[in-house]
Amino acid sequence: MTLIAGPLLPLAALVWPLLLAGLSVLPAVRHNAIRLLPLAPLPGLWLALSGVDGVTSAPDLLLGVTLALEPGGRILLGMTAVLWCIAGLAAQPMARRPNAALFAGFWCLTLAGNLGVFLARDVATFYVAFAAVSLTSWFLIVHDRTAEAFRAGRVYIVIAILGEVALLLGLILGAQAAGSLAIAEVAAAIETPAMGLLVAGFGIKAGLVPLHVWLPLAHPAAPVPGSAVLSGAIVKAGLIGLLLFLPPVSALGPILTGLGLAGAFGAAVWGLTQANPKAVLAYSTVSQMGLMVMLVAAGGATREAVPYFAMHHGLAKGALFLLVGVALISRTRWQRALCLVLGTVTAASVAGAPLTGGALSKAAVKQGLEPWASHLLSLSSVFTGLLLAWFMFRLARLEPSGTGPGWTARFLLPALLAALALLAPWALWQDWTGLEQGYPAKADSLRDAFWPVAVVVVLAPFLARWPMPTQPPGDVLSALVRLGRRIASARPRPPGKIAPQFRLPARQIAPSALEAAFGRWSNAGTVLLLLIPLILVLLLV
Amino acid sequence: MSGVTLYALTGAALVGTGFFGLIAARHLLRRVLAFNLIGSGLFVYLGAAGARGGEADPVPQALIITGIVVALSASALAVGLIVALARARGRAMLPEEDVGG
Amino acid sequence: MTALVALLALPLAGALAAVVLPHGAVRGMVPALSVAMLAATAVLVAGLSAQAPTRLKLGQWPPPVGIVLEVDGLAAALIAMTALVMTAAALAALRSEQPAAAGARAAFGFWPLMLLLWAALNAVFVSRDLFNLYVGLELLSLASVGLVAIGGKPEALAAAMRYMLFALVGSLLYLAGVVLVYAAHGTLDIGLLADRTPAKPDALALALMTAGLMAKTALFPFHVWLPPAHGSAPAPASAMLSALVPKASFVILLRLWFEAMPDRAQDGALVLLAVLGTAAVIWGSLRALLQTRLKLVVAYSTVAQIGYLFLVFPLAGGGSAEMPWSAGAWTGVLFLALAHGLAKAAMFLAVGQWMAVTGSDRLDAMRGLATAMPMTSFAFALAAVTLVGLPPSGGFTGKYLLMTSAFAAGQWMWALVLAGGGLLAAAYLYRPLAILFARADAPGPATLPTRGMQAIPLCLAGAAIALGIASETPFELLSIGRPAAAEDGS
Amino acid sequence: MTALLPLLLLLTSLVPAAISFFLAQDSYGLRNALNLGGALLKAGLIVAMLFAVAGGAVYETTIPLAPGLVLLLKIDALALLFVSLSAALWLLTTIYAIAYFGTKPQQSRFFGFFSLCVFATTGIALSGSLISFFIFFELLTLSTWPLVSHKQDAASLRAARSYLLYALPCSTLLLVAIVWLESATGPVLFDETPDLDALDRSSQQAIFALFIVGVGMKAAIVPLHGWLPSAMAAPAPVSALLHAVAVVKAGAFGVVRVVYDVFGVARVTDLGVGMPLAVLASATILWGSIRALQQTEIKKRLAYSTVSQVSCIVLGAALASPYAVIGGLAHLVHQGLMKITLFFCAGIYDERAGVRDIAGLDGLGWRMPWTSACFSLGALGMIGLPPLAGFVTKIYLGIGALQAEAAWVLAVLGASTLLNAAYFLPLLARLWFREAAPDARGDERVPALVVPAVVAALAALGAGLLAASPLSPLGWATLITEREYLR
Repeated sequence: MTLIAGPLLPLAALVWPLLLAGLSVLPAVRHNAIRLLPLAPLPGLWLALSGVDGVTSAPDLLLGVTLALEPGGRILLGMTAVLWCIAGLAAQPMARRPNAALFAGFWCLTLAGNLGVFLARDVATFYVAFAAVSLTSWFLIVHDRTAEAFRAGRVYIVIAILGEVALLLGLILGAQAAGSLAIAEVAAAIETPAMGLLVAGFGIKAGLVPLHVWLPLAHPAAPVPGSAVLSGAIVKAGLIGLLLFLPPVSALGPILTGLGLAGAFGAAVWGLTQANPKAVLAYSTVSQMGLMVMLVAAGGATREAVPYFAMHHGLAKGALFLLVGVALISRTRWQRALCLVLGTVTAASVAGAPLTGGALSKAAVKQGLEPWASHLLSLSSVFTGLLLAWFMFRLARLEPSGTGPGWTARFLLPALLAALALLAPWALWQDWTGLEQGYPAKADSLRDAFWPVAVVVVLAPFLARWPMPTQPPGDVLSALVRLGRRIASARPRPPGKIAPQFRLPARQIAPSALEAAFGRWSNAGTVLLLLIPLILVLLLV
Repeated sequence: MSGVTLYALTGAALVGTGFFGLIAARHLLRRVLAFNLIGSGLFVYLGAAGARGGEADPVPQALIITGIVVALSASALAVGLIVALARARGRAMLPEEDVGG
Repeated sequence: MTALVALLALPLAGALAAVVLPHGAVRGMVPALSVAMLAATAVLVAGLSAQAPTRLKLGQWPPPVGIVLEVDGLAAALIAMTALVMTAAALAALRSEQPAAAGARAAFGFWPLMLLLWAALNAVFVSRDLFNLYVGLELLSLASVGLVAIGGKPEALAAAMRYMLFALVGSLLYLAGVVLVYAAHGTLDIGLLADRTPAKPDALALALMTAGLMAKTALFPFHVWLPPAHGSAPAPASAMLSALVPKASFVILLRLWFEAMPDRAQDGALVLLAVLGTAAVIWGSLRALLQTRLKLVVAYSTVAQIGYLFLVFPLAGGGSAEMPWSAGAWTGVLFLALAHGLAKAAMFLAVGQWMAVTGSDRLDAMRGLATAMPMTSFAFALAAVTLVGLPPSGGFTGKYLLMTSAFAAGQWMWALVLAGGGLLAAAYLYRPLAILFARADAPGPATLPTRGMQAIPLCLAGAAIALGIASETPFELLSIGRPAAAEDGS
Repeated sequence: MTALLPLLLLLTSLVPAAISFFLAQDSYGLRNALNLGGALLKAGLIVAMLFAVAGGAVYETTIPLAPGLVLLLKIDALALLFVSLSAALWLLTTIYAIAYFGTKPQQSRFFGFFSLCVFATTGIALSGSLISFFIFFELLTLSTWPLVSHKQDAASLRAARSYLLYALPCSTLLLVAIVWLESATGPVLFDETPDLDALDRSSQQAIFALFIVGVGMKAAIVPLHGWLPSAMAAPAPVSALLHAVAVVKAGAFGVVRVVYDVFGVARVTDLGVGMPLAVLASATILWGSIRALQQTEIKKRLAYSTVSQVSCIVLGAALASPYAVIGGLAHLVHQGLMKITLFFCAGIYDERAGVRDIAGLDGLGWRMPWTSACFSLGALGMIGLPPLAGFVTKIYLGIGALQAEAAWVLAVLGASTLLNAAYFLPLLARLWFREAAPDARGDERVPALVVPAVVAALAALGAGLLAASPLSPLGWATLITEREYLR
């Protein structure tokens, strides 16, 4: 009986963060636990970069753990690892905040789950990882212990658990249909109802409309590094789920397309009503994830390229969130200027400005997309651009709250992420599209990428001049919040009658008067004498 | 009507009377007397039963004598009890039957 | 053989000696006598061969003239149970000062009456002659009445008198039946009656004897004399009366219906007996629920438990004889009788000790006694387990056998009676138990009985449990000389 | 020797019980040594047997009572699953109880009846025949009563009374069922399914119903669950015993025996009684959770959660498809581990912090980190969150439900997960995220209380993490199912 077969590295990539999580509760480590965070994703990063390949299986763990990595997973794994690593660095200033150890511990747990969803190749492991990433991230959200953090956390946990249940039931149905726990077979055998449950589970995580309601609350509520990983990496768990399980041709395809588009545009519009730049970013995430869901549903080469698209979005979104954190401590004009420049560049990339990583990722997914869809994609770039322009305005107006040492160091982190977002797509272009390196620089692709930006540049001043009315984050939420409140605070009710009281109606049945009548000898004697003929008769018949 | 039948009928009559007294009477002493009546009636009947076929059957005699002894001792104990009860309660009756009269 | 004689002669001689000897000497004699009786019982049971019951023709006279004593499994088992209960009661009476405290007459009367009772019981168990049984029965009644009256209190005297009336009439009815039988068949030996040529008066005779024995067994509705009698006797006496005396008349009923005149047993009559038994179970239990004096609770539970015994008639008698289930019913009911005897004696002895401590047998006076006297309380609990019929206990084995045969016979209503009766028993025994084990609000009593004293009821209750745990030996014992009417067809 | 093993297993609990009764209150050392020794010895015996039985060995002892009343003790895989659970938890609970009672009065009585309970449970596990099962089942009923009423205050006595009030009628019905059955088939042994064709269909169904009522009461199946929450008046170790080691487990185990060894899957399906039972179990699962949601007392809430959790085992048995069986059997162990953790912790909160109500948990997490961590693990496991033991069961039950073509069960599982989350997560939130009341106290200075909780929690975690390994509860359940029920 082999304990572990295949390469050890994938398993190590998951176990290492867990070890660090365990380590961070030790009294000796507790006070410097935050220092461990950058180290946690390193094995995962190494796994993504190194060519380590093949299937790892640990038959004794869970229901038999199987881990493997194919291109889509690898690129997302790499992005996730990088983002977590840099976010971990960005989290260093939190070291002296209260409950740092708790934050570190759950950070590592979430990370392990997040890496796990990309590696898992059996249903049980995938479910474990998915549950880990979605439930433990609750601690990242509520870490600041503010009222709105708790509110967001409550909404999040309720919806997340609903998602878990849907996911579990879907996986069970799938596993039963496939007669196996291997994801590949489940994906091949799964039927539409089960897939519907899975889509619900994944959609919640991926912020798919209308399951996204938690996201605009939760992402801003978390500390900046938390928001970065939530919005950049963790949402991708839902995406990989769709990529793994959604059959190439599914009855759900049109629905997903519709919901995705609704999210892509609706969230972009609603985001314009947000004052808090982090909330704006959150809505941009909803919008971007909507796009990706739509692309997954489109299938074919587009679907193949979605990881490539997601990688860029993750890096860029991480950069923007970290940038908000930096802007909060930027006091000098230079610092603020640098922030705005970096923000604009990254935003432009997300909007798909020519020659940026964003443009490449959009170009990559556009091939194999029907014309109407690719036009919609370009149109969505306009909305994204406007939303991010609005984000830049809000960022520019952001009042620096605290100061912190090492502004430069902290500025370099989003800068690094932004650079990766801009350049990494170039590096991977040929592997992922099979087109020659020069393609993005071609005239028509430039034009294709340019006109949305142009429109944005034209419209942005109007947006700045006449902003949309401000709205609180969270749109279709109030009903859910009430539900969440009710569930979270079980009102005391008078306990029902537990045990019936013990009352035999003996007093009615066995009155002493009757007993006394029996007791009177004359009666008893008469009965006795009457009994004789009775018995006699019975004996003779 | 042979003597045997006469014996038997007498016995039956005694038993009947005895049972009536035993049930009707409330004074305990009467009941003891009724009890003895029944006993005597049974013994008479038994004696008659022993006289089947002319020749004397020893067994009934033995039984009757034993029975009389037993009945005597029973009566003795009963009377003793009645006396004790009468001393304790003032009347030779069972409490539940001691109503008025 | 000698053992059998000893079992009859020793207690008689002891009774006479107890009358003449001074009190101290009697107190010395009783334990020795008990030991001797136990030894004799052991010899008797050991000597009982599985094939044939031991028979003893007095003076070598053959019946019908001579009198036959016969020890079958049933007799042996009951004799053994009697020996155990009697010994325990005797020890308890020796150690407790209760009889002496009740006055000179009590101290004087207790031992002779007790030994007389013992002799009478053994005589009834082994006699095979209807008239002999009558004598034994009468002796039994007189001794019991004496034991009830021994307290000397007015209610005790009244109770004794009431008991006396039932007993006398009962034995008279029985005697009437005997006379009829003799008139019809010229013999009273059960063995000879079994293969007699049926005659007309048989039915009347059986009816008379049954009615009389019902009155003596305190079957509902003739139970009313029992609770006051057992309730007002001194505890050791109550133990004997409740555990043993009803069994004697019940044994005679068995002998009549299963050995002497099984051919007479008509289903209607058998069902009537069982119906009265059912009524006894229900009524006795309900009454027990209402009592506020512990002794009365226990006494009424005897009324209920006697009811079970009469379920044997439709299951093992008459038309259902020679059926595969009748053996089970027969043995089961005897298990119930034995278990009830042991458990009930244990209960009364425990109650006696509590009364000695608290000075009353009111239920509320017993609050929290379990802390002060854990052993007796535990004994009471074990006895309750047997009476309720929970495993592992003799009561359970008996119920199981009876219920199985009831279902097998398709007469499931008797099984329900057994089940429901168990629940009722649990209900009325729960109250004393809950009170015993409740927290004592007053400090525990100053003087407690010695551990040895407390151990007596525990031993009896333990025996009742052991009867269920090691039920194979008693089962085999009981199947020795089982009447053909209760033999399974296979 | 092998014939003696079952007896030895019984004696390891019986002897400490018997001696404990006669020990004076102040002979702590001897009493503790006795009970611990017994528990350790038993655990050792079981570990020694595990591999032999996994290899197919079967130990058997027969004690004839009356004809038709044969006390048959048999250690097969299923028996060993249950007995090893109860033995392991007995060891933990003994340690816990010794620390819990410290120098409180009437310990001889407590430990006596406590070991007696475990003795009865072991007997139930080892019973190879219906009648021996019933004998030990009743013994359990009786030996539990003094434990429930241990505190001797009004509440405890009421609780104990309601316990008997439920237990005795139900066990009477159980006896009726057994007698009815055996009067037709003769003594029923578990290893060959009896032939019930002597009985007509409707009486077979009636007997099944009687059986379910009889054993279901101990498994706290609605509407026979009322005694369990009120039994919370008992001390914490007793609750642990009731909920994890002995009583409800015996009930669930009984259901398994009845369905698989008395009637057999084929007959249950043929009689069409499996699905009604499944429905009943599902109703219990939901009702228990809903009632739990309404409780404000920690132990009450846990009690109702037991009501709902134990029915998962029943559900598995009722569905009677391979995966459902495995899931149910595994849950027998999983639920035990998780629930005993929770009760240990609840007891610690009560003892060390004087906290009984949920409201009192505010901020305790940081004052009592170990306890609260264990409590959280147990709660999350109950919700069925991976990788704790609970989720394994859910997956297997779900697949099993589909195998049995009862897809509606999935909805039940989902709903129960949500309800579990709804009544457990607020507790965790209070523990970790509320501010403690200014006058709040609480410490963990008694390691003997905390260590058992930690061990149990880790076991619950391990049972999930290593589910696929052959010696895990799941692996063992699979072994049983393959060996016994898929023949």
